[in-house]
Amino acid sequence: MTGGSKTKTIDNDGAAAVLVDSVEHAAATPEHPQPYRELGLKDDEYARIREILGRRPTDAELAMYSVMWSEHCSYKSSKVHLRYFGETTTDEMKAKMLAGIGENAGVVDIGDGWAVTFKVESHNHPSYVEPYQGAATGVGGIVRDILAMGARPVAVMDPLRFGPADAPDTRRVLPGVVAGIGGYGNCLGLPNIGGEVVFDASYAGNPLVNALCVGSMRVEDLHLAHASGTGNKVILFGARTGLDGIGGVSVLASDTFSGDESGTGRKKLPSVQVGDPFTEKVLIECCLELFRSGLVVGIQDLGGAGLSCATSELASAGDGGMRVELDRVPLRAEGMTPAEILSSESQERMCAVVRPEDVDAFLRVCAKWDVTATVIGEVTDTGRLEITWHGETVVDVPPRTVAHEGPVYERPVERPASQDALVADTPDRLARPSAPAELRETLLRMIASPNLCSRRWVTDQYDRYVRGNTVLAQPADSGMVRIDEETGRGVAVSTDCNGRYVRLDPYTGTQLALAEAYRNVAVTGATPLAVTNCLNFGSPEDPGVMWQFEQAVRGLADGCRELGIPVTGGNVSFYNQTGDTAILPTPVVGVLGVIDDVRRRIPTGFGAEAGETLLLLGE
Amino acid sequence: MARVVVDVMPKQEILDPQGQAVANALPRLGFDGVTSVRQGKHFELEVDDSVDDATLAKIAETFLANPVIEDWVVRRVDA
Amino acid sequence: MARVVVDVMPKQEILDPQGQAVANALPRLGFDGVTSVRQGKHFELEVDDSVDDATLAKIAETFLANPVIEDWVVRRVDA
Amino acid sequence: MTRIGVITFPGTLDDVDAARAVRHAGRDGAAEAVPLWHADADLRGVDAVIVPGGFSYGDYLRAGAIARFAPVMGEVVRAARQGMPVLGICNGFQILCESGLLPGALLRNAGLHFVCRDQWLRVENNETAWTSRYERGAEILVPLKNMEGRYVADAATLDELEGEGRVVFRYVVDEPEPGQAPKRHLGADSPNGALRHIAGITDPTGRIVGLMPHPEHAIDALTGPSDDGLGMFLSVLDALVAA
Ligand SMILES: Nc1ncnc2c1ncn2[C@@H]1O[C@H](COP(=O)(O)OP(=O)(O)O)[C@@H](O)[C@H]1O
Repeated sequence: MTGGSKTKTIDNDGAAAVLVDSVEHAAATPEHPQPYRELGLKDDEYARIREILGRRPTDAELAMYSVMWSEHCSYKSSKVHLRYFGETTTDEMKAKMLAGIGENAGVVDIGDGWAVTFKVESHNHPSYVEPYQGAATGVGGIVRDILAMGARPVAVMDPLRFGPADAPDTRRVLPGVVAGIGGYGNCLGLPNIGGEVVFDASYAGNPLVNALCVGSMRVEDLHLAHASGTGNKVILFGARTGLDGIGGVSVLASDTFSGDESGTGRKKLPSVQVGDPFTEKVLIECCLELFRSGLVVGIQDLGGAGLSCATSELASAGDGGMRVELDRVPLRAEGMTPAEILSSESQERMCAVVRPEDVDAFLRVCAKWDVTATVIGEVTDTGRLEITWHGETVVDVPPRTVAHEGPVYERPVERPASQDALVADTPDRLARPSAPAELRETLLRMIASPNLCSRRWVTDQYDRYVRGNTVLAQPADSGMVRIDEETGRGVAVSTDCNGRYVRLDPYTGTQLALAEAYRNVAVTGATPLAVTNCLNFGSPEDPGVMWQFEQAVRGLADGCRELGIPVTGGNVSFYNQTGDTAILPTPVVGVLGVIDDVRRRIPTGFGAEAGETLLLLGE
Repeated sequence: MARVVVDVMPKQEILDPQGQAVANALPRLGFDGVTSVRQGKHFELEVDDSVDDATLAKIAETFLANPVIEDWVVRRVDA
Repeated sequence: MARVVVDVMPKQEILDPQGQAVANALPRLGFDGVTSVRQGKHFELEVDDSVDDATLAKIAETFLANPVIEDWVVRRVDA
Repeated sequence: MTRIGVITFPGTLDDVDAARAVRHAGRDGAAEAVPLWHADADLRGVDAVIVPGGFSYGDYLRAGAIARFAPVMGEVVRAARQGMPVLGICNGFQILCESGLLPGALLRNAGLHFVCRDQWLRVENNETAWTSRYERGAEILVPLKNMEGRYVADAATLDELEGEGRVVFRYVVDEPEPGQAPKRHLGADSPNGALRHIAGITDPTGRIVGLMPHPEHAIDALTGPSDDGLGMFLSVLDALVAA
């Protein structure tokens, strides 16, 4: 530490000495310079943290705020627009919605006492850096989201976008992404029931890897992430916490900021995480047994922002506060600092709130599945999130200020001047095939084109049969899984988006995506019920991109109101661009429908029997 | 002609689920005393004498290993 | 405490498509002169001094390798 | 009632499907699927055992390498040696090979990718405990889905298997004449490079069978490509009732 301030050295179980910046120490050293800009916080954001705390944050607090106030976790640029979803959802649309925006994933009632939860999430950037692991951990993350609702994950889908099929980098990215999605999903035993593969030059340096998961549960088993009941225990279970996936926070321990020779001085930690699907599979079965045994009061998965996110969200959704002893967290690496432990995005971890009298039973279930589980803290009535490290308090914050009261931006929105020219440039000027030979040539070119050719190279790498409930998968318009084996009740899901339409007219283009997914569900015989989305856009700091985003959200919300089905959740991914060039705006829309008996599904294709009549509906 | 060995290992700070699975299984099989296991890849290459060390390093770095998550070592061995 | 390395390779007569895929890709990436590649596994173990060579051989033979398809070599290295 | 055990290891996936297949085969209450847990050295008095598919222990070292040492497998090996019918499907086949109940080994698919597809198989031997309901030479359509499905053994072992009629299933692979289209549409090329296109084998008694494809995923045309796989589960019920 610079500035001549004194820091305390604490021996971490005989491991390397770690410098600890306690709350007490922070209060005593207000002038101590902190690398908040390197962590992505703006001057005014840092000032607000100081104002909230009435002092400078500790290293650990700074790590928490910086990750939780990032665009990815705080939705600071999109929040003002996403409100429109809530404003346009009528009571009638909400009738079947058991959980909506704001929860880990939306939940809808599909009848007969069954509830279904589903959500899409992006893992775009990590999949560009390390395609296999990036895509694999994308699947792992969305599956834990679904699990945290109390549901058994029952199917996955993967809407993908890549650069041109013949670009050298696509040869690196695509096979890795597909192998990663398959490697993780197959090993979890989740049938892959659909997805998309789209090629466009705009995705060359920025592929989109979106992953969707569907889960099912009995209505009464719905678990929401909250920590309530003073005295209840907080249990961290699953994989150990390591140094991978820490990303930016390593600057807190970097040479520059721990000038002290004894500092751990980590140079550059890999921001990539490695997935362990076997551990996740066991974690799923363990969680489901814990739910069945009634041992869970609240539960939260650890995804982006790791423990920072799990503890602050659990605490702020509860009725009190939370105290955590961070030194109890089982670690995989030596000498980790509190900031690193709080920010680690090590995969395959969950955090549960458990009644004290149930702790033993909880730990027994974990032991049966060989899952490491540790009581790391308890629910308090202080209204504060307090985190200690070997007895020193390193975090003492109002949890809502971390989890929910982050900055909100009203970014400038402006329709790009170039939009008119783009729209005016219609396909009318393109030559049209007229002679039969030309038609033939055009048709052949089309069916051989990467965007229209068979997807078998991809889908053959995904297990679509596991669990024996898959009724429709490739090449059907929607995936369909049976939820109830007795009655045949099931759900159908489709995801769609044509980014070129959205680029031309973000409002109508997004409605077209919704309409396509809705139709794809409807043609299987299912009744559409709910919508999720993954809004992949360029930089929110570009007013033209923000215009696309605003229009897309409005288009989707208005379309949903028209169709009478609610948006139950979603995900925003900004900064998808190469240099200054944004990707095609890609609001992937997922629609879920219910069918009361999957035996009455309507398979894709016609011509099964002679004499069928072909009808064209619509204009 | 030369024989070259390239060992590619997950970086220390990176999770190694394979090594962990082996380490956890050994005591169950009655083998005690193994305190840690890491698992990586082992390549054996036959190369022309024209291939120099710099090229071998490049092959390891850009192709056999993914330096984001893996370390590598190249070793020439007697054929 | 000792460091032990175990290398496990597919037997010569067994087809090694992974090694072959690497060998085929190298010329495409502009690396010439690599005439053959075989790919196997590399394990690094930390073992107590109580673990003798016979035990290590048994670990390799019965567990780390499947002798139906693989050969193995155990090597102690300086820590 | 016939009791058929279905083992669950950590990482097993197709245990629910195998149990469902047993229930389908024993519709009239003739059979019950009994869950067996990897950590219990106890077969709970079952009459036959299915080692189902999945990724036991993540298949991290080698498919089946860790599972073969589970306490329950000791009992399976003991019972199998005394004549109990045992079926290994996919990961179960790999485990039976690793534990020495069946010869050979399963390596990564020659194409290096996970392969999931509907695959035609030819029934080469209908005298095992698990295949008596089929006609010899019949072709059945079942899903194949695995990463390590390439069956290998040394030439002597292969010759022995062939000579004793112990190849139970072979992938139906069309190697078309030049200029001619393959006869069948689905899975007509070799799915994984298995030697002599071997998809499944049996021990000398015909009671232990292992195969890579998934008959338990082909018991109902609603959720599989056919119901051709049901025959295997009906066969074993016949064998047990006759015994
Ligand atoms: N990435 C993917 N993962 C899983 N299934 C996919 C993927 N891409 C395409 N599919 C499936 O392949 C089939 C054909 O896809 P596509 O050609 O995009 O169909 P359509 O144009 O009719 O939407 C569909 O069933 C779709 O769900």
